[in-house]
Amino acid sequence: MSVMKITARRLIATTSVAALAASVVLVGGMNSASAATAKPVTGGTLNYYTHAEQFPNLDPQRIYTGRDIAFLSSYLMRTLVSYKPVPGKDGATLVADMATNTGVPSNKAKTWKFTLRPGVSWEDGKPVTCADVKYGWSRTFATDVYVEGPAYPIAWLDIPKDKDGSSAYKGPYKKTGQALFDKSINCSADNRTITFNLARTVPDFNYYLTYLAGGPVPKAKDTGDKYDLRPMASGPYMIKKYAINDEMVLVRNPKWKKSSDPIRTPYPDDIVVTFGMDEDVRDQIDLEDQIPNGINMDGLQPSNNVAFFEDPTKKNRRMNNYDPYTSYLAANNSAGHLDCLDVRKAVFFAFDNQSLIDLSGGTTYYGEMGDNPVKPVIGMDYAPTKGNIHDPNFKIGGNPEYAKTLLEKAKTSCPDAYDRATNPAKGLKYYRADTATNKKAAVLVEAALKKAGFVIETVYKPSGTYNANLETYKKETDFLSSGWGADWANASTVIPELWGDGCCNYTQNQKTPEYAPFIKKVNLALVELDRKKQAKMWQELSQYGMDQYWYIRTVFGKSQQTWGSKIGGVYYWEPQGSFGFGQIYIKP
Amino acid sequence: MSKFLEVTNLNVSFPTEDGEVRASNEVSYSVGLGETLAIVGESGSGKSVSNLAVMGLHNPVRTKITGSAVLNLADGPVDVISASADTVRRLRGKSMSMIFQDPMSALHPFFTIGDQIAEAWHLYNKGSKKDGIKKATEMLDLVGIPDAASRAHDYPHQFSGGMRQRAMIAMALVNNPSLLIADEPTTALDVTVQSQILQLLKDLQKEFNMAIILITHDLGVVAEVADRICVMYGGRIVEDGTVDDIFYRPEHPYTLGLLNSVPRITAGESHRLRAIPGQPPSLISLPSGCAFQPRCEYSTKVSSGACASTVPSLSDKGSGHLSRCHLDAADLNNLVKDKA
Amino acid sequence: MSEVILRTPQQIAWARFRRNKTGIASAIVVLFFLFLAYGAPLITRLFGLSSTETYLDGLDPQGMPIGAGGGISWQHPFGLEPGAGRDVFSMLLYGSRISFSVAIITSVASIGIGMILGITAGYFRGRVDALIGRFSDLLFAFPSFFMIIALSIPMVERVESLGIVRDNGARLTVLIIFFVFFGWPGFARLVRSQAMSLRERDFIMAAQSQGASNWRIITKEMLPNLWPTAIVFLSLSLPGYLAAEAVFSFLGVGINPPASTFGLVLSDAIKYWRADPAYLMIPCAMLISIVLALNLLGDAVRDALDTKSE
Amino acid sequence: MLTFVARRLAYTIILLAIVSLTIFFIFDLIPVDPARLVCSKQCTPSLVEANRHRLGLDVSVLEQWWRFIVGLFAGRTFGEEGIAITCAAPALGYSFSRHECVTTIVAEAFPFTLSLALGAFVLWLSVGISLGVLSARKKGKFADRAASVFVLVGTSLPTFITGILVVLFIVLQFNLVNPLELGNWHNPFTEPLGWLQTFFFPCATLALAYAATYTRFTRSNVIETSSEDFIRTARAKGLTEKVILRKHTLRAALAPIVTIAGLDFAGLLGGAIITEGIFGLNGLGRLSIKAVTQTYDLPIIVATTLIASAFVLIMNLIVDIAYAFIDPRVRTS
Repeated sequence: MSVMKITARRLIATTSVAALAASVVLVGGMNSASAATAKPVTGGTLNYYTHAEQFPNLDPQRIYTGRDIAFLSSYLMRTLVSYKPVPGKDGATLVADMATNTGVPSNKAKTWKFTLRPGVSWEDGKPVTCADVKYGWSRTFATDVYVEGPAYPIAWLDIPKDKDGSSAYKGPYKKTGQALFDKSINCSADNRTITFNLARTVPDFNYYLTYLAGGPVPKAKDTGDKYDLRPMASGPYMIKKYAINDEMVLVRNPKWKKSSDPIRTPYPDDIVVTFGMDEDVRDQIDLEDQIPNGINMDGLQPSNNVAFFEDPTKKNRRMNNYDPYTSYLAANNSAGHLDCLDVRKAVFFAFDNQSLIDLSGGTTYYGEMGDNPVKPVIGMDYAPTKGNIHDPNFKIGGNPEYAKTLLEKAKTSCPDAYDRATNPAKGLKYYRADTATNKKAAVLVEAALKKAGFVIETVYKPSGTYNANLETYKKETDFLSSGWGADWANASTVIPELWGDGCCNYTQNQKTPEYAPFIKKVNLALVELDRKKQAKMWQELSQYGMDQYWYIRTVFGKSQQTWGSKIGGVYYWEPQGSFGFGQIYIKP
Repeated sequence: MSKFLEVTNLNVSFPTEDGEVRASNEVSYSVGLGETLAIVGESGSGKSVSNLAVMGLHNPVRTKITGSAVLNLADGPVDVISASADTVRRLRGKSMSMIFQDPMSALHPFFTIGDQIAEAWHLYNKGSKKDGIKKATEMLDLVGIPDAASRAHDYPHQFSGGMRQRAMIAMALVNNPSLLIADEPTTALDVTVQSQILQLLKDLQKEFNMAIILITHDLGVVAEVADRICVMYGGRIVEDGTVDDIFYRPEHPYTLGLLNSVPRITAGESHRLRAIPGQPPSLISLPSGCAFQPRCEYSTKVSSGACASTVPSLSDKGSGHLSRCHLDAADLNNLVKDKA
Repeated sequence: MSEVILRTPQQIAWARFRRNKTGIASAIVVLFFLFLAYGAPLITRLFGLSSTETYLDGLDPQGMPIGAGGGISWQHPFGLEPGAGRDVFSMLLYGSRISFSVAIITSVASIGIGMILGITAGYFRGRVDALIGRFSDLLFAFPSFFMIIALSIPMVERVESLGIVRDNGARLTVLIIFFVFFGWPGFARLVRSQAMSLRERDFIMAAQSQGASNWRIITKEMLPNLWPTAIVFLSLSLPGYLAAEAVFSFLGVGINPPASTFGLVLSDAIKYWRADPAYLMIPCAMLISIVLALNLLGDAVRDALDTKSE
Repeated sequence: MLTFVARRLAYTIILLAIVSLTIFFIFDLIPVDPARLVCSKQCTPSLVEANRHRLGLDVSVLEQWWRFIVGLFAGRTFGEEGIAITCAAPALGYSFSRHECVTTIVAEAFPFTLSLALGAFVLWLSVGISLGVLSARKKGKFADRAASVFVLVGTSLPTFITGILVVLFIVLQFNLVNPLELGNWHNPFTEPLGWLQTFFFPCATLALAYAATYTRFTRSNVIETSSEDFIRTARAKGLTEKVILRKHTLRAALAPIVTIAGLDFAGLLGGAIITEGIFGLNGLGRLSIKAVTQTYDLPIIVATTLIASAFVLIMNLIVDIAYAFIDPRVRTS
């Protein structure tokens, strides 16, 4: 029902949940719709429908979610480099898009060079130039205007930092430090070749260019804050109408030329996205195939999955895959909280994971217990860890007895933490957003932990302001649940972000003695040019953190997609964790 | 010759959860054109109820009415009790009219005085809206409202109490009815205004040659204007006679009691006001005998306890003076004298 | 002399109420629900149930209750909650206790405040009246429904920081404070107009002329004449506040788990309506029954006390 | 009459000023910092400060309020030079989460709310009054009993339950509406059928509870008025029952309904939160509730709250003036 509730279907409730690119390994026997062997047909109107009121963002420098990158880069905006639009492992291969190749690194991957393809143009017919790309990159630095979106350019480009850690360049509007920025990106005289000068070695730099944030924006058309409503198109379609809460209509972009675009195959004539669908209405459309030329952008509500996925007559209208995301529960390792390995372990073993997974739809649809913040779909950086869910004492329904023995140990090993965890006057605090799903999950968590002798209280925080207050909450709560997906197929976009000095370290582990050796190794891994060696390092780092029980629980999530009977060419685009939108067509 | 209105054996009762309220029992009276009949009694004696029945203003669902009330109209007699509701409605305003005790609440607060009078006129006369207002102004002028033409556009709340009653009278008389029932027309008014209104009624009666029924609890009001008086008690008429009959030769202990409770300045002699002891009877459970018996100081003087067991009949004690008492007039007079 | 039976207004009202069959029946139903609500701990113990226990054995691997009607059985007369597996019967019993408490406390408090301010305004008039009148004008102008939603969460934090009540206690306190804050002006206006007309009545004038203090006049002369109004208002506002509490907890303002109320259960149930319609219909039916019974009772009370309506 | 209107108008303006100022103070007290809310990537204290300036929160509440009032009449500019955004008068603020002037957003939402409110208003008034009159005339008879059952059901079914049941078991069950069209805006003048498709069920749901209340209210008012002396007078004049009912009884009995109906309607113009939410109508209610629960978009919250209050106050004024037209006692005293 559409009555005010957070749209997040999953526990992934934190800030930027990023996309993943990987040479993906499909785990288990999942049914994924294969790309149709029939010949695609041009024409028709393709409908999408979603419960969301709008796209989170359309401004390229703000977009950070896999599905939206997949959607918008397939239809609307081109990037220098793209993922290959094919199903399976091959989908994670980089291919040249606006650029003539996937980038030429030099100087130990501290300098990267790209050349623009001739004939690439904006919807107004003006050619896309190096200056446009440079201008696009500069917008990321206007952090006061563009609060969303990835921040890699700020970390990577060779521009000095201010005392508070922010870049000395303040973006194209304030123009503070413009000269510094101009030096870090150079355009050739013909405005076609672009050179990025980085502050450190970034071996996987070109993966970032699959992000729309690494793409061009024409300075003359930049409307600042309002660009999010009407970005300039460089792809095969352009925006005819975009009304929040209502619909988006895409029509063919007459200035787009197939000759300058090696990867896009625009079949439908029009694309209509209907926003703000009631979840029940949306699910009913799928269940009864009411809109044969329509695609559900969200997936079904968990309670409707069984009805759809266990009905053989619907087998050509669905797919179920591991998505790029890992859900996790971070323990607060700071003093006065869960600064005791035995207590953290006790919580880990006490958790009733089975009922929590069942609550969200069961292992078939929601996902299964993970042993790592890095997901197997990422490829070589994942290796199963030892301990945690592989510990003989681990029971998926919870092992309160073992948890009790661990607590007993904690009584002597860390009496303060033990007292906090078991004293009815104190007790552990679990902050969570006050969404309906969370409220239900809290019942299960509280019941399970109480069984093991914990004293726990769920502290509900308003979901609307939850993310904004996360910086405060993470210091006060004992647990914080969130989710994360790799930005591309390298754990460099996972481990430093979640456990190191990146964006989203909710473990509060920085002051623990275990942190110093960890971060030292992370920084070495980041600049390691030997990919295999780097992968080994990430694997060891995963094991290190899991041994500390920095995360009390990780779940490797799955996602489902459903669509109408006249839709053809659907496949799962693994790096984006979403449809491969560009090849979808309407069957006659 | 028959009189204009002849009410015969009228019974009005209201069935309620607690029992039947017998508000009017075997009531008979009559009034001729140019004549004023006063009906006197305490509240709850049945005087208004009977006349509302004549007007056909009782809710037919909640009221049981028997008997007859015949209007002797120019084109023949009509019994308003047995006639259809619509027939009676057509008589209202035209042949018979009524004015009420509280002129404030009896006038619709949202319409101008002129509109309300004109509305009544339009009902039985063809004419433009303007004609209606002209007629209303005429009537207001007639009932003595100064500057009638502009006051016709005023609302009831802008009138004083006396003027409202004048306006009510104007409205009641706009169609020149033959019978006007005035239900306590002066009770809510100041004493000085009271006599003005009564005088007005008298004057208008002459002009229109109407029959007037004046309902009141105030014997003082009656003396000035009435030709005949009916005294009611407990839903029955207990005495019926001319003004002189009632004032100088009362034949019912209740009438006596009423007269004793009215201050008389003209008498010139020392006169003690005396209230009637006790409470009026409940109309649901009337005493089995004479309704006044529980309060009557002479009931013990009647042999064999007839007062408590038998309802006395309304008998003619001579020359149309009727009374409903087991004592005859002479005995009563003696008893009164003894007491004095 | 025939005996005139004089009955007090209370006796008359009671006699009238007793004659009203619907009134009696609805009173019995209301009492029954009140018994269920306030006897919840006892009743659930008799059934061997708990409102916080998760009966996970009764759920299938997708978290749906096993068995017909959302897992209705002798053990769980109203079935199990999908997902978390709590016993719906105990949830609703405990939930109705919260709903009743909110409704009763709110009604009584807003009637109390409305009574005091209404009498003050109507009896003293002048500046006090103007002040109270303006203030209630101001309150009427606020979109109270939305303000409660927008402000309840920050208010909860404020209340918790006082350290007296926490968590659901604080949430309920805030909800009640808001209901009362926006609820009293309605009743105060009613009382004010009645107090103004009472003030002009002879018996009040008489008391004043005998030099009775204002306090005495208000408590001894006016209050007894205002209580029927209060009772009628109470009986009509109870179902209103009961439903209001449900609406707000439905919207996510108000109580949080592990406690549960109708609104909370319903907002959860609509997610499962296709797979488990009983989970939606049972709380719906129970809430409607309670409100219906309360409304019928309110009508009967009003009929008994209101001398105007026949 | 003129002085009456002028006095009421002045009072309304003063109340509007007080209410708006109160709203600014209330939302200022909330322990949520909107400047932090729009600060995620590389958030530093100086950035928070910059945001505060951009959002216009770096001045006192009084100043914020004054700027808002000025903006209402003169328009406003938000953000810094280079990417400044100008909102024309009447400017209600700028939403940085929706990238739109609040006035534009509100103007998009208002037709939904107005349609819903007006549709429901017409439905509940016509149903409520006619049923109320009917049952008053047929007091105690079958029609009256049937109406009283309707009243009971209407008052006992909370709107959110009726709404859910209507959506789940009528609208969805019978596929009454093209699902992609559900909740879409249709111009009632050019596409009346489409408009009905969108608004019939929400209006009916919303009207149900109101209609019940109005039935009860009308019934008791008509019964009470019928026993008034002036109705007896009208009857004594010889007027037919039809005229008495239409002209005399209803005029007096319905006068108080004008006040209540006006205020109820004004309340809905601020947004019917539940109904809009359940039926997916993008009206003011849904807008405001989403601004609170999802984005905490302060300019939208403040604007919608203010609009709702203004509707109540202005409608109060209209109702007072209308009442003065209906009841001469108010007008001339």
